[in-house]
Amino acid sequence: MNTKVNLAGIELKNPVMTASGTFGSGEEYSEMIDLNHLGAVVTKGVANIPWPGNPTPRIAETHGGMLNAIGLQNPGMEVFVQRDIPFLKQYDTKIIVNVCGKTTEDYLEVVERLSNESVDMLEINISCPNVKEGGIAFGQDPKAVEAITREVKKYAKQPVIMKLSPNVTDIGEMARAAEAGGADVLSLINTLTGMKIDINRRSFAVANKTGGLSGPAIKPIAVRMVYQVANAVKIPIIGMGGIMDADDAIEFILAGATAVSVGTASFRNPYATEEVVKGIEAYMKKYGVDDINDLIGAVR
Amino acid sequence: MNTKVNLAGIELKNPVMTASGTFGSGEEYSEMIDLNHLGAVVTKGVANIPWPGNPTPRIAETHGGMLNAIGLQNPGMEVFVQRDIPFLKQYDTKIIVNVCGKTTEDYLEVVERLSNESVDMLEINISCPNVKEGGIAFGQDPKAVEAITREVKKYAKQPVIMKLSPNVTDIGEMARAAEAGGADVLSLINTLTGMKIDINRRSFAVANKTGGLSGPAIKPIAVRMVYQVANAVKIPIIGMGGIMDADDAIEFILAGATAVSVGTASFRNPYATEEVVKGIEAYMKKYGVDDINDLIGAVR
Amino acid sequence: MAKVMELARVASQVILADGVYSMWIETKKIALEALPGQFISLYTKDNSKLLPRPISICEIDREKGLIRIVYRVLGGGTEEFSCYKEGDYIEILGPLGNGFSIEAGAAGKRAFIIGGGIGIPPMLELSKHLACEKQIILGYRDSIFLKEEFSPYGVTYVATEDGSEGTKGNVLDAVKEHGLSADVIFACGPTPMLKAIKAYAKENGIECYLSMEERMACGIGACLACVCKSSEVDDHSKVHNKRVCKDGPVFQAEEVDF
Amino acid sequence: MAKVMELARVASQVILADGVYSMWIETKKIALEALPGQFISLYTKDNSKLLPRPISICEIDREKGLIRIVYRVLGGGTEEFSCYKEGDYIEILGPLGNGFSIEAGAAGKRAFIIGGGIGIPPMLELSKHLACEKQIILGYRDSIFLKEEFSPYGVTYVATEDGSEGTKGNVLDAVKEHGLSADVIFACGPTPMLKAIKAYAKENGIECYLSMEERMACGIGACLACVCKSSEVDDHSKVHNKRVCKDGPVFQAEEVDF
Ligand SMILES: Cc1cc2nc3c(=O)[nH]c(=O)nc-3n(C[C@H](O)[C@H](O)[C@H](O)COP(=O)(O)OP(=O)(O)OC[C@H]3O[C@@H](n4cnc5c(N)ncnc54)[C@H](O)[C@@H]3O)c2cc1C
Ligand SMILES: Cc1cc2nc3c(=O)[nH]c(=O)nc-3n(C[C@H](O)[C@H](O)[C@H](O)COP(=O)(O)OP(=O)(O)OC[C@H]3O[C@@H](n4cnc5c(N)ncnc54)[C@H](O)[C@@H]3O)c2cc1C
Ligand SMILES: Cc1cc2nc3c(=O)[nH]c(=O)nc-3n(C[C@H](O)[C@H](O)[C@H](O)COP(=O)(O)O)c2cc1C
Ligand SMILES: Cc1cc2nc3c(=O)[nH]c(=O)nc-3n(C[C@H](O)[C@H](O)[C@H](O)COP(=O)(O)O)c2cc1C
Ligand code: FES
Ligand code: FES
Repeated sequence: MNTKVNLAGIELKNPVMTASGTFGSGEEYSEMIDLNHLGAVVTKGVANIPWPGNPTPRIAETHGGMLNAIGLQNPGMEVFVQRDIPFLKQYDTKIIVNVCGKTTEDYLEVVERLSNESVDMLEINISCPNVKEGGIAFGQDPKAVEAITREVKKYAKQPVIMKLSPNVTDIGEMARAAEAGGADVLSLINTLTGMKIDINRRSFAVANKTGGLSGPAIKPIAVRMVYQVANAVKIPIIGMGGIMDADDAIEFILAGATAVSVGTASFRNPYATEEVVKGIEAYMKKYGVDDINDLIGAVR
Repeated sequence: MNTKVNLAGIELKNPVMTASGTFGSGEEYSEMIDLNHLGAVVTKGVANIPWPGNPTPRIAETHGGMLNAIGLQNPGMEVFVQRDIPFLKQYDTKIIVNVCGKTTEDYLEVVERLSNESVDMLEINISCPNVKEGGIAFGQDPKAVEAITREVKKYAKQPVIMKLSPNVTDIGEMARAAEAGGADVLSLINTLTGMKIDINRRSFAVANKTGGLSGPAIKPIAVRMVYQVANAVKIPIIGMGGIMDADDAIEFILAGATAVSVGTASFRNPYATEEVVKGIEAYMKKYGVDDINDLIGAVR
Repeated sequence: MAKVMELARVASQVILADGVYSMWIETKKIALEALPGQFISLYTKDNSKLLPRPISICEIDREKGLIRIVYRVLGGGTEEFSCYKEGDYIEILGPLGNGFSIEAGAAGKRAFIIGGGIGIPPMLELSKHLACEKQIILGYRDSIFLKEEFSPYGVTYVATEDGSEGTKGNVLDAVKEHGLSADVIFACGPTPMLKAIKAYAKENGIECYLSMEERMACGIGACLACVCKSSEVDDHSKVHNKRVCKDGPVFQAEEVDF
Repeated sequence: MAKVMELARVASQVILADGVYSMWIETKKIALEALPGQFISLYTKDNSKLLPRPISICEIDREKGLIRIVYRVLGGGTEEFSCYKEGDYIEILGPLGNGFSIEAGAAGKRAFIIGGGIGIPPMLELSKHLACEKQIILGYRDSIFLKEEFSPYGVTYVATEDGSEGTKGNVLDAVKEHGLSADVIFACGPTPMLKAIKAYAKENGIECYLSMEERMACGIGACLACVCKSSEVDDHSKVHNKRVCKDGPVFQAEEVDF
């Protein structure tokens, strides 16, 4: 039974990765699960300098989901390179660094800094709805998507994943723009912009007013977008948005995703990522699927 | 205690209405609730001629929501005028007719046919994601939104509500376009385009492949859009999307909605609409709010 | 026949066969009004699931104010119900749909009462109400349930897919094997079975009533989710789409276009 | 101290005061490792709620493998927990956070152990572990709970907002009224109380430990939801944001920037 998948020349032992921002750089979860079992660890967004993030409360629960407005708090690339990469290198899994920035130059600085580090791929977050300059401005305009992709590709030594925003009229258009700019892989979806109001205090539930909606509530939107993008581009897709278990992961794969990321699920169940890996194998066994690649985009 | 709200000169006894397509023309639910208690009944979409709708399965359950691809099955305006308007006239509630069409002419035909009927307002659905021509093409382009609004306003004798699609990059832009076209009121949100795949049968869960996502799962997106639109236009807003109880309704009102529509909730609880009316009154009592209009847009 | 939503008490629950449960529910109003062939909507406590689970009424005890349902665990909703014990509460809406025509099975007639798999339960209450001669034909995939409970009401024939009991094959194979005939058919079961029964009834010129299934949202006729293709123009939308929840679930075979 | 997720059995549950519940939970591993001041995450059965409910450990019975929590019903999650009975199962993750420094309350010292409202429970287990002289000061809005259970460990003072018992006012009013003094303070409660205690400790040059609260998602330090402003640069992100779930919930008062 083959569970290996290939993303732009990088072979993952299985298609299961962590969704950026939900798994830190893996250290905290490594107490509870074996990172060696994951296809890849995708880190929290890394910027050129430390970012303090937003005021609290940063999160709020919603029906079947959650809002977050962490605001990309991160220690910046130097600490990341010195502390987090060596930590992740201990494990037999791929390292994908999520990159954030306020300006094109910010992104390029991080991409350059990482170019000679042991990083397998870069995921460029142009879709964070929680910081004014945190990418979403890039991610909602096809010309900007193409332009930043092209710039990043000039500097990147590793394959480049462009992470798309679902807060758009036509995700297919954004996907084609990224592909035209030279993206090797696409990942989708980032969170949907949402809001919750506390009616008793008559105030916003997260200090930032709006936050990004994630969790199983958004899965149908994410599956639809993965399906739509799979029909729009030729490059591989990493699917995410509300994956709670292996069944959800398989749904994304059947819709056209080559790999999947598990995010919010880890908050509900810290073992979720590992369980998805096992569950995919069980599904393949049950239905006699020899190669996971046969499932990718199998429902059309 | 005043619960009356005013929508473009039409006074509703309370801000609670039914969401189009979830309540038929009221007959079925009238067995279980008293339509006299509702601010308004918004009917299922009415076209110029009968529409057969989509093949089954037309719906699928999702986490905290549902997908529907009914495809706007409806008996057409003649049957509607002869059967459903007289039925609704028996009640002391406002009648809002939801209008659908494939071309601008279709919409105008219905609007004209209704111009001398006892209908209080028209809600123009330019945002149905489930039929190719069912409006969403109009609803995702600001120029088209403005143009169709302007046309409808030429023919309409009643105040016109434009119902906006959430499947857009910038809902504020669409709202401003509708306002520029002369819309009297806006209603939002319609459903978000989603998809569900049955991994055991490896097929789409709804025959139409995609369906519209509704229910509490989408509430944070809807609240955010209502807030955003309230900041973008001066005309009143009817808020909807996942309202399950009075607390949810108040959340929309605090975000800027003058009235609210209860949709999917009626499937979970046929008494939902009436309970929302009572619950809003209880909230006002608890917090000593004398006039519901003081709550509209009160969180900023 | 007013529909009501009730928070009803579970009176008892037992398992009948692998994955098949039988639950008696105390209802104030639904039991008083329910007819054979009608169904109820059940709602989960898990709020992540919004839609009703439609389940046929298997038996009605008007005096004690009880209804019985028999259901198979299929997904998360029925799984949740299967964990309920006496004294638990469950939200139900009913009675829903039209039910079978009792007059069609008047004394003097000879009827087939056909149930396939999880379509068997509603035929039990129906069997009690029909005055005619009843030939009861039950089709199972493998494990048998409810069979003995039908015996008081007529001769009971069984068909199993694997041949482990009765006729190997489907319900129509059993009809053939035993050389049965009838003036009227009442049937509930999987769509392929209903389609075959419709063809059989037409061929033999037999009056025929079929109970249909479709995904539902409102369960009361308002949302147009649960339509089936109908040969006549429907009353509601005038487009050959009858609503299973309101115009059905029981249709005359000729009404339905498979 | 490995964290684990367990499907744990509810050993008992009683109501202590209006809306305040006490639950003993059987855990295989968490009881063995837990320290005073640590907390656990509880998960609802209702799948529409995804996030953990962090609740402090109130007592630990290592031998019997039990932990106790005392909580107030606030919203849907705690409401669900309050319905559990002996024999029900609940998913929990723990032990989480750092806990109080036992050494800081070594023999010979004189401590204030201060709990405010639903911040009182974790102080009970702590009281058992500190070797120092313990002056226990409990602040309530109105109804009193857990008070007697503190008596074995030290002199107990009470403050109530409405003055219905003990000092009318807050915990620091009680300190003043009774003319108390201490070398070290351990406190848990609402933020305004903690802020006031920090100021009091600074004024009087007293060593002070505060247990903080914040909304949480992961509960283990990975998501950066639960930060509080810290005076020093934090270890994780180097931006003056310490994680309540991992670097806390207990902080030295000087670490925290209110
Ligand atoms: C009129 C009617 C009467 C029925 N009577 C019985 C009965 O007596 N005993 C019995 O075991 N089953 C009966 N069914 C089927 C029963 O409704 C489904 O098995 C049940 O809804 C599955 O729910 P779930 O949560 O376990 O499955 P899931 O697959 O998790 O359900 C997901 C959604 O699909 C719907 N759904 C799934 N299967 C069906 C189906 N076959 N028909 C309609 N909706 C479905 C569910 O209601 C739910 O909304 C009947 C269906 C209808 C329409
Ligand atoms: C470290 C720590 C220890 C705690 N110990 C206790 C305790 O021993 N006893 C007790 O009664 N309460 C304690 N709390 C508060 C408790 O977590 C909340 O009351 C509880 O989560 C409310 O959940 P709910 O579903 O009832 O409310 P809801 O308001 O419906 O919860 C919605 C969301 O907000 C979160 N939330 C709401 N209030 C709080 C809060 N005050 N702090 C953190 N998250 C919150 C919930 O966890 C959930 O994710 C503690 C909080 C923290 C952070
Ligand atoms: C708390 C939190 C923090 C996140 N931080 C990031 C981030 O730093 N960079 C990024 O690209 N996406 C970030 N995301 C988005 C997730 O990676 C993912 O795209 C989204 O949550 C949808 O997946 P899920 O529903 O499985 O969580 C974050 C999501 C959450 C919930
Ligand atoms: C079954 C169903 C049918 C619908 N039909 C229509 C329709 O005919 N016209 C329309 O404008 N909106 C239609 N809608 C959208 C709703 O009116 C509403 O905008 C949406 O469902 C969000 O609200 P809710 O989450 O409360 O259901 C339909 C929704 C559902 C679930
Ligand atoms: S389920 Fe709504 S019409 Fe039948
Ligand atoms: S809750 Fe995730 S870091 Fe504390």
